[in-house]
Amino acid sequence: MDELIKRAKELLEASAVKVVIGYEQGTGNKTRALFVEKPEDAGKLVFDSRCVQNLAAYVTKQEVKSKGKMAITATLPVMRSLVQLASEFQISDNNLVVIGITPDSKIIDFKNLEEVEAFVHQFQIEIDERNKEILEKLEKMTPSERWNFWIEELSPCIKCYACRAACPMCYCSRCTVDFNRPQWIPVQSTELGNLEWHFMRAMHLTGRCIDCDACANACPLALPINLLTKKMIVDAKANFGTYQPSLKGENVLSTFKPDDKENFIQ
Amino acid sequence: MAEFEPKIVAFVCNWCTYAGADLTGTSRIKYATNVRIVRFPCTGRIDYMLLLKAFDEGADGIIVSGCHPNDCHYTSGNFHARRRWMTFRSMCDFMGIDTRRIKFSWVSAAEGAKWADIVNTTVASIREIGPYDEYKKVAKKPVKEENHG
Amino acid sequence: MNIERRLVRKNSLEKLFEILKQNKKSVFAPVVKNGKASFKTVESFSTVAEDYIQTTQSSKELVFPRVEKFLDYEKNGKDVSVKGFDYQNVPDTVLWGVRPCDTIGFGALNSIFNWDYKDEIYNARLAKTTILSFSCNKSDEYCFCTSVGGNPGSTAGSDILFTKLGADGDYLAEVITEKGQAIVALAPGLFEKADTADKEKYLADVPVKFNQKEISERLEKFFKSEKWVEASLKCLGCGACAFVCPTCACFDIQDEEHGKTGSRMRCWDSCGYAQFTVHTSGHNPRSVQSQRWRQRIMHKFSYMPERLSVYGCTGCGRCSRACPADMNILEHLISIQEVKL
Amino acid sequence: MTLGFYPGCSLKGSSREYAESVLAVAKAFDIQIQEIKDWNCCGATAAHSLNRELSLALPARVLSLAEKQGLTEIVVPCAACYGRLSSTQYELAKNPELKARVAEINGIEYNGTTTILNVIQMLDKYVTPKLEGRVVKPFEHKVACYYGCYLVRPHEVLNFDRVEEPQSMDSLMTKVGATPIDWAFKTECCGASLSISRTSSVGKLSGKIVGDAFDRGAEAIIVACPMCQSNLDMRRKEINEYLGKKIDIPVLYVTQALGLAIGLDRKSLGLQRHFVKVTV
Amino acid sequence: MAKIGVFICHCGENISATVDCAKVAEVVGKYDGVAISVDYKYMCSDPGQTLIKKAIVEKGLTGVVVASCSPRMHEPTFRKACAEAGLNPYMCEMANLREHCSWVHEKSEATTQKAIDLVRTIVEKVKHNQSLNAIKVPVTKTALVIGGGIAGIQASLDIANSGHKVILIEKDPSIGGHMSQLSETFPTLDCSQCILTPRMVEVAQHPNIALYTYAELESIDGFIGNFKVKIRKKAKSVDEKICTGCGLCTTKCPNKKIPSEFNEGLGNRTAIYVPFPQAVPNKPVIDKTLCTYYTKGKCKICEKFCPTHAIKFDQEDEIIEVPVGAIVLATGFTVKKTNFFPEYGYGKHPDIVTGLQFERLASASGPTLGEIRRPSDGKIPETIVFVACAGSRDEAKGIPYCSKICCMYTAKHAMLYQHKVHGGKSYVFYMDIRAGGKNYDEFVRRAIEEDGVNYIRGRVSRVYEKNGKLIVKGADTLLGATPVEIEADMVVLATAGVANEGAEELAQKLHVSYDPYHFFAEAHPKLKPVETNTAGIFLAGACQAPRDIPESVAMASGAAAKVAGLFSQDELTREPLIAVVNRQAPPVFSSCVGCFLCMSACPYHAIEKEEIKNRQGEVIKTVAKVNPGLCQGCGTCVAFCRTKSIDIQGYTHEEVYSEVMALLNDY
Repeated sequence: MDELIKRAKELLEASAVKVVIGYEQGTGNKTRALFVEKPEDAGKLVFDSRCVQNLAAYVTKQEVKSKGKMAITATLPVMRSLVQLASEFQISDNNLVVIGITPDSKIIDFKNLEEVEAFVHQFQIEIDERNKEILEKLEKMTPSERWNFWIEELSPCIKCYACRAACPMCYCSRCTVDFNRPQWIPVQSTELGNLEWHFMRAMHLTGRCIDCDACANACPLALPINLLTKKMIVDAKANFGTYQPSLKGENVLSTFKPDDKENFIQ
Repeated sequence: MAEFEPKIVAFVCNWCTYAGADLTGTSRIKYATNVRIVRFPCTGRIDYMLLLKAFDEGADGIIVSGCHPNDCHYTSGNFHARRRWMTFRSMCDFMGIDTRRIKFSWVSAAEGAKWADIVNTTVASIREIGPYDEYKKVAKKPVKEENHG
Repeated sequence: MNIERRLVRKNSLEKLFEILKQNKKSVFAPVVKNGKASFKTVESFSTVAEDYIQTTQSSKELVFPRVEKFLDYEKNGKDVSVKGFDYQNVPDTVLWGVRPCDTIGFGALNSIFNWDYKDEIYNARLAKTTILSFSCNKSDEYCFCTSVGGNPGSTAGSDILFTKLGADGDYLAEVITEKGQAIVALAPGLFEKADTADKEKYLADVPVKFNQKEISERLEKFFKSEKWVEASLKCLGCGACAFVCPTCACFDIQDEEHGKTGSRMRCWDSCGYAQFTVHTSGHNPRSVQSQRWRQRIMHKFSYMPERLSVYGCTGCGRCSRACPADMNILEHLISIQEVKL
Repeated sequence: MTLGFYPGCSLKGSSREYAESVLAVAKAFDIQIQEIKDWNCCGATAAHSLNRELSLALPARVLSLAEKQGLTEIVVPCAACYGRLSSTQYELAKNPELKARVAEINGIEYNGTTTILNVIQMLDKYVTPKLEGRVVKPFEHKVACYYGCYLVRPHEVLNFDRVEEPQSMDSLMTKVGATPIDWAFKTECCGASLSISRTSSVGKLSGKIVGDAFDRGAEAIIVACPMCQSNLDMRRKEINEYLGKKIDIPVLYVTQALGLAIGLDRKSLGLQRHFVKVTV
Repeated sequence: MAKIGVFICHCGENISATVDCAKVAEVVGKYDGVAISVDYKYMCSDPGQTLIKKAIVEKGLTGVVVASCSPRMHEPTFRKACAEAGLNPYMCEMANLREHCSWVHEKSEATTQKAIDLVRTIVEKVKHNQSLNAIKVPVTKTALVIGGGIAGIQASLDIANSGHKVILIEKDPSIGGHMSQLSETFPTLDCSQCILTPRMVEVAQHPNIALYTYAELESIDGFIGNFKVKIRKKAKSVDEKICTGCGLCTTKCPNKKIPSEFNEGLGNRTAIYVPFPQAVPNKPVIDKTLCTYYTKGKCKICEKFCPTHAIKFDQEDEIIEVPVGAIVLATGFTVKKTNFFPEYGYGKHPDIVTGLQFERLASASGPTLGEIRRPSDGKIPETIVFVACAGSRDEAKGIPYCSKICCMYTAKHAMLYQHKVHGGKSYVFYMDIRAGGKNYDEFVRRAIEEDGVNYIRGRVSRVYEKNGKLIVKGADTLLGATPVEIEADMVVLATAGVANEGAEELAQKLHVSYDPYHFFAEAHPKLKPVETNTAGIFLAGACQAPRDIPESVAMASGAAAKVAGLFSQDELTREPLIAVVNRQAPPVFSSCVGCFLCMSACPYHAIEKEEIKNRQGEVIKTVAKVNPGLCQGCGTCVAFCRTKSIDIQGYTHEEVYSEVMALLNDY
C-alpha cells in the first residue's frame, strides 16, 4: 500500500498525470473510489480485499476525463476492462497510466496498454465454482422453470440502472433503453420491461464482459444479474474459442469464422 | 372452440429467402397461411430485439431465414447473423424463452419447395406446442399486481 | 384529535394482522429476501420481517407505484375511446411496519402531488391507506432523522405508531388519527388501556449531525461552488438513490401502443440520469453529473423548503446504503456545513 | 506398451518368416505384442468380390474381438488384411445401418474404435524414434522398395503415403543404411490373386518388377506384403523364364532388412525360409 | 398526418382468384392515415399506373402502397410511376399479395385475412418511410489494368479507344503474357506472335495508355469511381529514357547460364536481359537476384559497354500513387510444374515436358528455332506421347475442375509435331475430348483423321525411363481397358492450369472474393461474369478460370465495355438504401460513441472514423461515418450498433419495427 501511495505521489509530483484514481476508506466499512489530484492527498489511498468496485467505469466519465491525463490503480478485472475499452477506442496510452496490482497484491508498472494486455493474457477468465454450480443448476431446469425463475428474480428490479452505471463497458452516451423511436425496451419496470432490459444488457456485453461482477455488486436489490453475462462468457468460450479482451478488438459478435459450428439452423 | 391458429412471423433476407418464397409462389406450391413475411436486405440486418418484439406482440412462432453460408449477397452478412443467432438463441434458452418457437434456416432463391416445407413444419410444430401464453401473460400486462393497480 | 395511548401485547400483533386480513385489507409489509428487507403485499404474518433497521426501498410505491397506469385507449378507425383510471378498485390497504422516517416522507409526497394540481390517483391511493408504523429501537451510521426534524419515535404521518417496550416487551400503540381509530375498532380487545408508559428510553439514539436550516441558507450561496464536482466525481449516475428515496417523486409519462389499443402510464424517473433533462434540441442544461448531484441536494434542501415549505429528506439514509459508489448524503451535508463561504 | 497383432492366414502359413521377423523386431524394441485371440480370416481377396456383407462381417469380427480384448491399436503386417480391415472400418463408419447389421451377423458389438497400423506405420511410430544408435550392421545395399497394390490403395480409405509414388519404405530403408533406387514398379501389381490359377501371368507381372529392379542395380527387393513376397520369391522360376535370364536378388520383408541392420540373428528373422537364397 | 394511398391489384385472376381484393381494399380503407384504398385488375398496366398517379395528385398522397406481385418484380415500375406524379419514389412500397399469398394459399377467409395483414404492415411501414434521394459519387475516368497478357492488352486498348485514360501494369519486364510464348494458335494455326505483337506495340504507343512494366500493385484504397492505388515500379537498373535498346549489354553480360522464364527453362538468358526479341518495351532490365554485381559486389561490365550510359545500379523501387475510377484484373494463370506428378516422371527426366514448354520447342522464336527436338540430347523424337488431363479433373490431385484449354492445345501440339516431324508417331491419352467452340471439333478431327495422331482414351498410370526410352503405361478404355505400353522418345504433359502464386493475397488486397482454387470469383456466374463483388473492379481472362485466347479477349472487351459504361457518366447514381450514422445538434453531435465494432463487422470496409472538431479545431469526439460509395446496404452494422446510432435507409428501425407491430396487432 505504501508503494501504491509512493507511485501516486511520484506521478503527481512529476505531473505525469493530473489525477490518480484509486480507493479510499468509505462509510460502513466499505471502500470507494478516490480521485487524488494533489501529491499530499495520496496518503488517503488504501488497497485491500474490499476494493472490488471496478474503477475502469470512471475512465470514460466526462468529468473525470476533463481533469486531464489520469493514472488508475488497476486490479486484474480493471486491467481487463481497460484493455477492452482500449480495443473500443475509448482510452489510449495518451490519456492513461496504469498502476497494476497483481492478484497477489504486488504493484506492477506498465509502459503501455500492450504490456497490460500481455499481463492480462496470462490469466484465463474463469467462472468461479459457486456461480458455475448455479449455472449448471439453472441449465438443468426446464425452460419454463427457468422462465419463472427469471421473472421472479427480476421482478424487484426498479430499473435504477446501477448495473449499467457500474459497468465499465456500459459507457454509451445513449443506451438502447434511452432510444425511443422506436421504444425498443419498455421504460417501465414491469416483468417484460425488466426481462428485456436484462436480456439486452447481457447481449450487449457478450464478448465484452470481463466478469468483474460490478453489475451485481452495484444492484441495490442484490439481483443475480451477473449470471446472464457469465452464461454468455461460458457460451462464447465454447462456441468461439479463447475468451480474452484483446487490443485487436475482435469482438465475438463483430467477427465470425466461416466454419462456426451450430446445430439448429435448418 | 376453433383449432388454434398460430401466428408466425418470418424475418427473411431479400436476396435468398424472400426470393425463394417468391419462387414458392411462382411454382404454385401451397403452404399454411399462418406465416407473415417481413423483408430485410440481409440476415445481417435482423436485430434480435425484433424477434423479442414479435413475441411481445403475440407471435407464437418465428422463422428467421437467409442465404446459405457463402452465398450471402453481401458476402458475410449471414455469417455475422449466424453468430448473433447462436448467442441470441442460447440467451433465450437461458432465460427460459421457448427456443422451439424460433426456427432458423437457410433457404436459397432456388429452394421454393424448402420454404414451403419450413413454413409447414413450423406451423405444425407450433400448433402442437400450442399458443405462447407464458410469454403473452407477461407481455400484454403493462402493470404488475404488486403495484395495486 | 389528541393521541390515544394503548397497550398491545406482543403476541396480539399476529391477531391484529389476521383481523385485518379478515376485513379484506391488503397488507403491505416488509419481507426479507436475499438479505434485503422490502415492502410486499403479504398474506401471512409469519412472512413479515421483524428485525430490520430499514427497508431497501421506501414504502412510497404503495401510493406512487413504479408504474402507474393512467388510462387505456382504443382507436377505432379514425376515432378513439378512452378508459380512465379505475378509482373503485384501489385496494383498501394497511401499510404495516414502516419507520417514522417513511411516514414523515408522505408529508413531502403530499405537498408534491398537491401543491398545484391535485393528483387524484395519488390521493385516492393515500386515502385508502392506513399507516401502522413502528418506531425504531436501533439505528445505523446512515440514519440522521433527527438532523432533519424527525426522530425514531415520531408520530408524524402515522395513523398508529407502535413502539416496542424493551427487547421482549409489549407494544405501546399511539393511535393518532381516525383511520387509526377505525383499526382499533376492528379489534378493540387487542388495544388495552395503557398506563403512562414512557417510550423514549426504548427508542434508538440518533445524534443530530447538522443544522438543517443552516444548510438551506448556505445552499443558496453555494450554487456555483467547486465542491459539487469534487463531491460527485465518484457518482456513477444511476437512479438508485432516487428510487429508494421516500420523497423523490420525479416521473416520466410513457405511452405503450399495441396497434389500435394502448395505455398511458407514469413511470419513476431520476434526476441522476444523464438523459433526464435533455432537450429535443440536444441541449442538456445539466450536462454533467455534478450538476445532477447538485440538483438532488438543492431540490431536497433548498427548492422544496422554499416552494413547498417541507424538506425533501427524512434522514432514512436509504440513498447512502443503496449507492454503489458510496455517495453518502450525510457526509456531503456535513461537509457543506463545514465549507467556508 | 501393448500392441494388438493380427497375423492373418499367410503369416501363419506360407509367410511365417514375416511373422517371425515382425515379432523379433518388436521384441528388440520391447513392444509387447498380443495376438488377437480367436481371430478369423479377413476374407481377402475372394470375399469382397462375392458377398459384400460377408466381406465386411469377417474383418469386423476381428476388430470387435480386438475391442473386446482391450486392444486399442493393432498391427496388421499383411497388406491385404490391412486393406480389408481398414476398408471395413471405413465403410461401417459411413453407414450406421450396415454397422448394426454386421454386429448382428457377428453377434458381437462393434464400435470401430481400433487404430489399425500396417507394418511400416508400426515401425515409423514405435521403432524409428528409437533407431538412433541401434543400427550395428548398416544394411548397405541398393534396394528396390516394392509396395505393391494393397499397401497404399485405396487412398481415401487408408490415406497412407502417396498412391503413385510412395516414400515411406524408402525413407525407412535409408535410415538403416540402404540406398533405395528410383524405379518404376513400386506399386505395380505382382499378380497375387493369379498365383495359383494363372502362374504364367504371375511370371509376366512379377517378372517386370524383378527385371526393372535388377536392371536398375537393386541388390535386394524390400516388401511389406506376404503375397508380394511369395510371388517375387517363390515364383522366381517362372519370372526368370519370362525374363529369359537368371536373376537371383533376394526379396526381404522390411522387418527382415531392419532386423539384420540392428544385428538380430538370421534365424530369428526366418531368412532361411526363402526360396531365393538371401545373400545380402 | 399521413395520407397513404393503397392500390390492390387483382393481377388478372392471379390474386383475385384466392383473395377477396374488394374486401382488402375496404378494410384497409378504414385504417388511420389511409386516404384512398382501391382495387383494380392490372395495377402495372397503363391505366393502373395512371390511377395511382391521379390519386397522388388529387389526394396529395404522402405515401403509396401497391399490393400486387413481388417487389422484386415491379417495385421499380411503381416507384417510377410515383416519381412521375411528384411523389418521392421511396415513399412507394409494395405488399406481396401474389407470390407470398394468392399463389401459395387456397381461396379462403384466412387467405384474405393474410392479404389484409400484409397490406396493413406495408401501410404502417410507409407511414415511417422518409423521402430519399439517389446517391451521387464522382468518377475518376482513368482505369487501372493489372496484367499485360492478351486480356490486359485487349482491355487496355478497348478502354483507351473509347477515349479514356488507362494505366497498364505488368509484373514482368515485357507485356505479352502467355500468348507471346505460344507457337501457333488453335484452331487456325496462325502464328501467335504475328497476331499479338502488333497489339503490344499499339499499347506502347497509344496516347491514352500509360504502360508500367516490371511494376506491381502495392496497395489500394477507396471505392468505385474513386480508387487510390499505389504502384510499385521495381528498379530496372536501366534508365529507359536513355537506353536505346541496342542490346549490347545483354551480349556482354558474363552471367549467361540463367534459365529463361520466357522459354520455360529450355533456353538461357543473361542477368541483364530482354525477355524475348519482340518484347515491349524492348529495353533490358537487370535481374538483381542473379546479377553478379548485386550478388557479389563487382562486375558492372554492362555499365562499361553501354554506349549511352543508361545502366543505373543505384536505381531504387519507385512507388507512385494514382487515382483511378475502375480496375480490370487480368493477371492470368500458370500451369502446374515439377513433381506435382511423380508417377509421370516430370522433373525426373528432361524429355518429359509441359505443354507450355512444348510451345517453346515448337515456336520459331524458341530455343530450337521451331524444330521439335528433345531437351536431353536434341534428338528429334520419333515417338511422342501427349497426356491430356495431367492433373485436371483429378480429385486426388486436388484439381477437380477441367483446365479447358488442354484438349485443344494438345491436338494442336500433336498436329504441329506431325507437320514438323514427318513419319513421326504421336499418341494422345485423353479422358474426353472437350472441343466445344467454333471450328474446334473440326480441328481435333483433322488432327486424328488427316494428321494421323493416335488418340487413346485412357489415363496414363506412369511414365518411366528404361534404356533411353520413356515407357508410358496406360490403358485403352475403348479396347476393353487393355493395358497399353508405349516406348516414347518424349512425353508432353498437359498439366493443369492453376491460379497464379499470390492470387489469394491480391484478391484480399482488392477485397475481391475468390474460389477454393484461388481463381477470382465473378459477381454472378451467369449474369455478371466480368464483375466482381467489389463495385468498380472487373475481371478479364484466365485469372477468373482457365480460358483460351478468344474467350479471354471477349471477356476483356466485356470488362472494357463495363468500364467505358462506368466512365460514360460524370457522377455515379446509386440506390440510397445505405447505412447512415446519425448526427445530432451539439453538444452531442451523434449518439455514436465510437467503439467502432461496426468497422470490423462491415464486409465492405465502408465505415470510417470521423473526427468532430470544435471551432478551435480540437477533436471533441470521434464517431463512425459510412462511406456512401462503399456501403452496399446490408445493414449488418445496424443490427450490431448498441446505441442504435446507425440506421439503414429503406429498412430503418422505425420502419421494420412498425412492420412487426402491424403484423401482430389489429388496427
